[in-house]
Amino acid sequence: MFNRLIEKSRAKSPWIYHVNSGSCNGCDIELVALLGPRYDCERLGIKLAGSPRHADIVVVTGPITSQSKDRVLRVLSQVPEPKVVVSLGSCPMSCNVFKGSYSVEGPLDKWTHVDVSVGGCAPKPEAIIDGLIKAIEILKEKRGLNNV
Amino acid sequence: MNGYSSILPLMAIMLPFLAAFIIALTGNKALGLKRVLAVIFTFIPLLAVILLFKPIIENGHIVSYWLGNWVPEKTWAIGIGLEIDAFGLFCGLIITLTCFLSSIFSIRYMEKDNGLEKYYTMFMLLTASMIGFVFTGDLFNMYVMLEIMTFAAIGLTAFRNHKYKSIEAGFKYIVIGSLGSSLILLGTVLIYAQAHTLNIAQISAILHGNYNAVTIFALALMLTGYAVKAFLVPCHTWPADAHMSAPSSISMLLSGVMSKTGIFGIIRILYMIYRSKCVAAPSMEFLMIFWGTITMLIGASMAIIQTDFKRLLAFSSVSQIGYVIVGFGVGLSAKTSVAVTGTMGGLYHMLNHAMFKSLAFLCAGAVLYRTGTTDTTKLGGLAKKMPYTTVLFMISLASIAGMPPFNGFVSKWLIYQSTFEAGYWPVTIIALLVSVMTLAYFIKLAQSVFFGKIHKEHENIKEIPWSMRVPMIVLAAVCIFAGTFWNVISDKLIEPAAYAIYNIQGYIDVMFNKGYAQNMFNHEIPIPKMTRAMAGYWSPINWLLLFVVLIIGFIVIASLLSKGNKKESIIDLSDTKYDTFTGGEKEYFSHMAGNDLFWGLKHQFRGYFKTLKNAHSGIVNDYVLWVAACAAVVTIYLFAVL
Amino acid sequence: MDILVYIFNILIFPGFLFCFFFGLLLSGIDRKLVARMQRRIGPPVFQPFYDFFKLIGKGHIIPRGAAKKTFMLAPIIGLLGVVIISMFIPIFGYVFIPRTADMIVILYLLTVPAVALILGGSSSGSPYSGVGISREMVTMLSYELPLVIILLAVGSKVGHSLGEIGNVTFSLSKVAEYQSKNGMLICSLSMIPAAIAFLLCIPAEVGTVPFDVAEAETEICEGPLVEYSGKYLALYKLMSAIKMFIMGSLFVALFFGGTGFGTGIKFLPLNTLLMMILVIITISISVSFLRAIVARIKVEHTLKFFWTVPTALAFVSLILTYVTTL
Amino acid sequence: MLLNYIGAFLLIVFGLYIILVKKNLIKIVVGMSLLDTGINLLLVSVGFRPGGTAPLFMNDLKPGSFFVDPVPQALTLTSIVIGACVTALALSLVIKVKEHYGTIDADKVRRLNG
Repeated sequence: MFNRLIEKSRAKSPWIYHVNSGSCNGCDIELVALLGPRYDCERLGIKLAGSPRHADIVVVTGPITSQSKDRVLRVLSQVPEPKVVVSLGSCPMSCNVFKGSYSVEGPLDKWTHVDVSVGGCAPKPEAIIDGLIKAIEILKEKRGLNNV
Repeated sequence: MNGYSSILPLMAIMLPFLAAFIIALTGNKALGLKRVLAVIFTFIPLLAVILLFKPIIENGHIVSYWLGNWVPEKTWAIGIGLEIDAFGLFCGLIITLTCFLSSIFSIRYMEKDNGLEKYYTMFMLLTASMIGFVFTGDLFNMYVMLEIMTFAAIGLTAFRNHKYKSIEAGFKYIVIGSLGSSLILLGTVLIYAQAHTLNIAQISAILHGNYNAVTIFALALMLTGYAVKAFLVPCHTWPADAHMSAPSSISMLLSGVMSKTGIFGIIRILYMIYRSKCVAAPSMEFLMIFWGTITMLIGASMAIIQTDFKRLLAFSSVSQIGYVIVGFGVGLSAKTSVAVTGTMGGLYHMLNHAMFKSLAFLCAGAVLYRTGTTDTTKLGGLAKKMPYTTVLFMISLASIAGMPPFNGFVSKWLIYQSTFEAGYWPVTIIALLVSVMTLAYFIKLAQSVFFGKIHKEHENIKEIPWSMRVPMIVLAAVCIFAGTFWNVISDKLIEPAAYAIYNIQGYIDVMFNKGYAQNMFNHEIPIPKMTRAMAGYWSPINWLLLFVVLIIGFIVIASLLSKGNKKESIIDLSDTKYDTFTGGEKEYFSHMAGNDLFWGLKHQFRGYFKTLKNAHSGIVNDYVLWVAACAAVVTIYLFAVL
Repeated sequence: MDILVYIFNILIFPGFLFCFFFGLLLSGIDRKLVARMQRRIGPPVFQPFYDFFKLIGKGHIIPRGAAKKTFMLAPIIGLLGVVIISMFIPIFGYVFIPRTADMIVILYLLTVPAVALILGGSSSGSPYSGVGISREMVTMLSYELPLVIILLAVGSKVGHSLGEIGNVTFSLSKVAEYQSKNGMLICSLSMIPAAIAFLLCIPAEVGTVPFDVAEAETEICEGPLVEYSGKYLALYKLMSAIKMFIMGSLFVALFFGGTGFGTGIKFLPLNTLLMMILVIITISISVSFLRAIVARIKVEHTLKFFWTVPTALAFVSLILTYVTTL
Repeated sequence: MLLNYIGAFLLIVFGLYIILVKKNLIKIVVGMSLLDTGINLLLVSVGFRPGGTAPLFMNDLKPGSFFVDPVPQALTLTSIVIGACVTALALSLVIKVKEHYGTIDADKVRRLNG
């Protein structure tokens, strides 16, 4: 019974942690817009957590610069299981206009497993919500306590 | 009265003295034997005190003994008398217990030092003189014992004389300490000039109704003198230096017990010698409460800005002594039920302070023993290496901050209750605030010494040996016991002691013959009814049950929740997963310690803290000026009101 | 039989389970209210329950630098601390554990969760939590002063008319008894400043927005909680939710004491319902409303604020009490 | 007799003055010693009775003669011993201070402050 309760709760309360790995802040602003009255993603139980230890979903924005690569990976490793990694915007997907730069270390999925990618530069809030709901679906999949 | 009970106090005093001489005479041979000797000869007084429990606490007797059988001639004391009432026994219990534990702690703690025979000589002298101080019934004998105590304490403070701080602290201590002793001696002389006797019981009988300017001057001098010993503000400057630089096994005695001897002196003066002037006198009540409040506030404020472990604890002692003095100040109230609550609070806090502050000092000693420093800015993360010490320190933290169900709560509560019932509600507010400040500086210690990141050079330290852990565990056990079973402590110790403080008639009659006191006082001396019924709504048994049930409930729920979660994978601690989160940066050494904490508080009151810091200039002349000024102010106040 | 009632009290009704449900519900209501005040839809009312159970089921990481035992024990101690307080607060005169309801005990017990938070943060070994505990401690120092004076004001108001020793009582049940005879304390003029000051203290005690500088998630990554995850974090969240309920019910006990439907266990369910409604109103005024309109203030400003405005208000109350009884 | 009391008072005041004002540690010790001496003088003076003889039981004790109070004399003896101890200990500490600090100026021996 507890397991079912926990599984149900997991889908209802995804806390997100936002990592900026060299973004132009466009996606960050869109992400913040989600929390405002217009899109209000708190109705889905989404909350911006302050520490990766609290998070279920890690949202990464920006191409992975060589400065930020180690740090992003470290933060990702510090999130307790079960976790879902969402790449937000075109940059973590394909490096976007920064592709080929000497300081960009390629897309995020080169370094770690990415569950959901939301395209766009910057993605519309509706798209982000859609992506987060997909992430919640994946979070549901990682069921049970045994995955802990 | 049994035959043996009258010889016990003499034994308790003389045997440690004897041991001191034996150790001194035999030089630095057989040090191992001397350690054992010290333990044995501090255990014997403890045993003697425990044996005295039956006649004094249970049967309600007051044990007296005339040295050399110089019994009073025509009800005039000519010899030196020992007299132990329940209050003396209570102090004696604190002293002997603490000394015994300290001697056990010293075995390993002092092993790296040389000149140990001197250490043990002075240690035994300190023990014996403290016991002698509280057991004696003679005013001059009190002074002599106090001087021996001061010498031994100074010698022990300066024992590690290869460190500059020990020497400086020793010098400051001897100047201020001997000034205090001089004041006491002066007071004693003036009292002798009036009463022509030195027996406390007789003085209090004779002085009754015969107070004049000289005796009041003597009261002021002795009050200030004992205030130096009990380090009340502004005579609180030496303990910070001395406690910091003495070996921890001695700091424990200095702060836990020697301050109590100062308080013992103050109590004997106020409640016995100047009984009819001080008890139920609102002006004296105000003086003591005011003095205690200032002491607790300034001690706590100074403690917040310290960075040295032991120096912080020393200022904390100053602050806690303030609580005790406030308690006894309320004890002078005219409302008897309030007065009894206050006295009991003061007594209880004396016991508690001796226990938890000794424990904290031993923790500091343990840290010093393993790391070689007590500077909080250079320490950190010891919890992983010294788990026992950490737990014991946490117990002392909880006790001193007054977390229920630890002992600090009970005594502080009695003091709060007595202050607001006596009508001193601003004191209640300050006392509660100081309690939070106490918590704050202990949290600071916990954070900077035991938690956080460990320094590179301390990575290989080990837990302290068992012989050092045992005394600490005993102290911690007493802390918990005194908090949860306060009915027992109150019945067996506090109430008899509080009764004894007020029972001046019995004290006088035992020394002379029955009816002597009534004859001198012309009336029956009232003793307030001792009852702890008025002391609050606290019932720890209830509380304990609550706690146990909750813990069981919690365990049940936790086990339900963690069902199926038993699978433990192998943890690779070098994984970045276990890094401390620092915004994704690589883990590096970063530790909040010492004065990094409480910035908001220190910033907002920077003027106040800066003034205080500058006032403690470290110049010995200034400190003497403070004591002298204090004596002057007390004298003027007493002449104005009495 | 007594012991069974006792255990029932501790584990079910005013104790653990009731606190659990009502505390989390209260914090859900608070979140919903704030969202509505900001014209958002807001999370469902049961959102804190989801959060709690999710965290219980989530994995936890104990960092390498942490002192493991303290790290794990601190949230449990804090939780026990708040649950114990719930039994000392009378519901309109009905006290669950007789002769233990004393304001000073509650004042001290209220520091237990804060200390648990501090110890937990301290033991986690993170510099962020170091900053956090420093701020938490300063916040604690700042709200403690007005809180003491408020309790003293209430105590002397009641003590004067009951003729206690020293004209002060610190017994909560006597406060309730007085109110059932003489009407609510909030209705008397001299107590209104104290009530306002208490309402200002609640956010600081609970750690919500204007005074949540210790747990500021945007600056210091939730301060003391930064390294906590999984079930330990859940316990902390539960603790602060229960603390909110405790502060609300303390307010009700102090200022709305005599309004219940009679006294005694007979009307207990109704009384409890009324109490719950009053607590919800209190919290929505003092926590939610303030949270929705005010931004976070700095720690030294917290200290300055509490030692000026609420302290002055509480003092006004205290002085008014003395003046009216003269 | 008045002279004794005045002398004792002056000694005490001078001793205190020296401790308060002089910055040289040795002078401070001298001041302490002076203070002690003043108190000892006072102590002896307290027990003095005009016309009294030394408190010794001897065969040629004249009838009608009386002793000065012997107790203060015993006390003074103790007090002198203690005073000597204080001075000795303090001076030895001053030597050590000089070793560690290189100075005996009280204004410079203040590493433990605040």
